[in-house]
This record gives sequence, C-alpha cells and structure tokens, in this order.
Amino acid sequence: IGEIRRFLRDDSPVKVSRSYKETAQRIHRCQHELTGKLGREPTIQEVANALEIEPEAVVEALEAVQSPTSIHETFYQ
Amino acid sequence: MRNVNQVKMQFASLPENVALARVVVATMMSNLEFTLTNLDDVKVAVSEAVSNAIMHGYHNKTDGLIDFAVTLDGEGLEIIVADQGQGIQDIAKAMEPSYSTSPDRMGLGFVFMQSFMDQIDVKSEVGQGTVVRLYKYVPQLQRAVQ
Amino acid sequence: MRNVNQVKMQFASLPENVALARVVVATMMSNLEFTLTNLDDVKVAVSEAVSNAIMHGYHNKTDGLIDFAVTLDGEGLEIIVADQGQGIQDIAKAMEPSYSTSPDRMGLGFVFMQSFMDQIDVKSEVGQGTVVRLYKYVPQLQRAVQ
Ligand SMILES: Nc1ncnc2c1ncn2[C@@H]1O[C@H](COP(=O)(O)OP(=O)(O)O)[C@@H](O)[C@H]1O
Ligand SMILES: Nc1ncnc2c1ncn2[C@@H]1O[C@H](COP(=O)(O)OP(=O)(O)O)[C@@H](O)[C@H]1O
Ligand SMILES: [Mg+2]
Ligand SMILES: [Mg+2]
Repeated sequence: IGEIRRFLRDDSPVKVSRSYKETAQRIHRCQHELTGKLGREPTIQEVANALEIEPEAVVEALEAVQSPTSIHETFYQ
Repeated sequence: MRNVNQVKMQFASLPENVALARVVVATMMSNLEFTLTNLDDVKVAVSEAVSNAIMHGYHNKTDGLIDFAVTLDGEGLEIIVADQGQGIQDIAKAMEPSYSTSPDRMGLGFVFMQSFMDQIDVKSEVGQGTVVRLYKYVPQLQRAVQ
Repeated sequence: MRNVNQVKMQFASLPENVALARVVVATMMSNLEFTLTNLDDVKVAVSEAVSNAIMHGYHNKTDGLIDFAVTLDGEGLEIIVADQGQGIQDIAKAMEPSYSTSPDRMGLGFVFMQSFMDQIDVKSEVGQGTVVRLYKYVPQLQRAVQ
C-alpha cells in the first residue's frame, strides 16, 4: 500500500496548488519549445509525451491554475 | 488513438460546476489531436455556455439541473449544454455583441462561443429552457517532414 | 466554501474514461478540504472501480455503459460506479486479497478500494451487473497554530 502512495509528498492542501503550478509552467515552456521544433503548435498529447506525464495531468494542472468561472471575470473583474 | 466517445452528465446549477464541465471537456480533448490553444478556446466557450445556464437560465438558483453531453465523433467534438430554466425570448438579439439582460454583464458570452467554436446552434423556449450546441473540428495538423 | 453537490455521469466502457472519472472526482474534491494524499487515494480507488467495470463487467467490450455518480454531502464524498455487465458470483470471495478471475491480474483492486476509502459497499447480480459504492470523509484538519 505504501508504495502506491509514491506521489505522497506532504499532507498540506497548499502543496497541491504548488505542484500544479510547477507543472503548468513546465507545460507552457514545453509548448513553446515544441512549437519551435515542429513549426506548428504541438498537440496536448505531444506536450504530455515530451514531459512524460499523462494528458490527464496536463489538463488538471492547467485547470488548477485557472480558477475563474467565466472569461468575463478574468477580463473585466 | 481512439476518437469516438460519449459522455453525458447532469449536475446542479452551482458555480463550481462550471470548472467541472471545463475539465471533462478538456480531458476528452486530450485524447484527440487538439492543441493547447484549442483547449483554451473550447474551455472559454464551455464556461460561457454553462455560466449562462446558471446565471440566466436559473438566475443563480442552485437547484436547477444542467444536462451536459460531450461527444467525440471522429472528426471533432460536440458539446451540448441544456437547462430547463427561463428560456430566451429573442435568440438573434441575445446573440448580438454587447446585448445582455443583466446590467452588470458584458453581453459577450455568445460572441466568444461563436469565435472560439466552429459551429453554434441555440434552441430556446421561454419558460421551457435553452439548449446550446457547440462544435469544434480537430485541426488538420501539418506534419513537419523530419 | 460549498460542500454539497451532486454530479451524475454516464459514459462508455472505454479505457480512457478511467482518467475522466478520476479527473471529475479530483475536481469535486478540490472544493473540500481534502489533502493531496486523500486525492491520490481516492483516485486509485476510482481507477480500480471503473477499471473493474470495464474489464470484468464488460470484458473490455467498449459498448457497455457505466453510470458514475459523485456526491458531496457536507461530510464527505460518495462515489457510485455501476455497470450492467457480467456481475459477481461470490462478492466476499472477489474481495479477498489476491483473488482474481483473470490470470494476469493481481486481485488487489478491492483491497485498494478498502484501504483507501472509509466505506465500501458492493452489490452485484450475475447477468445483471455490479454497483460499487465508495465513501471518504473529509478529514478533520488540525489547524496549525501560526
Ligand atoms: N441559458 C440561458 N437562459 C436564458 N437566457 C440566456 C441564456 N443564455 C443566454 N441568455 C440570454 O442571452 C443574453 C446574452 O448572453 P451572453 O452573450 O452570454 O451575455 P451575458 O451573459 O454577458 O449577458 C443574456 O443576457 C441572457 O439574456
Ligand atoms: N464490476 C465487476 N464486474 C464483474 N466482476 C467483477 C467486477 N469487479 C470485480 N469483479 C471480480 O472481482 C475480482 C477481483 O477484483 P479486483 O480485486 O479488482 O482484482 P482484479 O481486477 O485484479 O481481478 C475480479 O477478478 C472479478 O472476477
Ligand atoms: Mg454570458
Ligand atoms: Mg480490479
């Protein structure tokens, strides 16, 4: 059971957002690099493959760092 | 890679379920050859459609039900957002830029949905509710020659 | 912070929908005071339950339907995974560690569900299908004195 918790780092909920934030930064850096390399925008899967994470993790990280419910709130709050 | 799938959901008209709808669509998009830009675009459109159902359909009452269906049909992504709320009197007018029935809103939701998606179709009946159908094609990527 | 919500989903028995179920639960958990460990634990349990429905309930056929419901009731999180597949002959035996009807499987799915969740309840009828109910309480966080 212990080894299943291999992602266990800390019990603090604050950590959740920090690790998501790091992943999101890596995603954006990778997207930039791959765009240069491929001459087009990479797909979500290409980014996930390059970072060796699941596409699901890409999605989760990006969502976690983007909390507003509507773009109106983002732009005109 | 699989590109056919369908997910149907029903959830309450709570503001936090906007994020839920976004995440479901985003996860399903990650199985197709969509880019991160496509992802952002579709997430904005979904947020606007679901926010509209909550805000305008149900006037922010939290006990309304929203039906949400996402279908991957092999060519793209179809999203259907349906509420059984107040309905829209004049759909053409509602879709005009800057038109809003709420004084504090910008009236740009439908504009965003139209610009970020390839198709939008709105059906509504006053007192019955509103169904918004959005569609986005998977982009034809130019494969760089190695 | 809101802590009452319910989401019902129905999706096909496709392997990629395991991730979808996980993401939905994780998003809903993020509205409550669960820890990262709780999140990982529940994700494992959900993966096991949904994988079982796909693999054992529907024998990896992709046209089965899985009903998935997540409820936040104020005290915790209830997850229900239901298939209309093959069903389980002897539930007590199926839940034993290392018991599996697939030679290549570990037989630890139910063990993980039991260890990582606070409650598990399995109902099944051969030829009718299986319903797995999982429950996790929100931990009583000890607030550190600053
Ligand atoms: N689901 C809905 N139910 C009822 N009315 C709606 C719905 N969606 C949109 N509307 C109407 O259409 C108008 C325009 O919507 P939108 O372009 O999103 O702008 P906004 O939300 O800023 O008002 C809304 O002000 C509202 O009157
Ligand atoms: N949804 C289901 N439908 C039919 N049989 C199931 C289902 N879930 C579990 N089972 C049965 O219970 C057994 C034990 O399940 P589990 O502990 O997850 O181990 P494993 O999946 O590795 O076999 C399975 O081998 C299968 O026979
Ligand atoms: Mg709007
Ligand atoms: Mg199993």
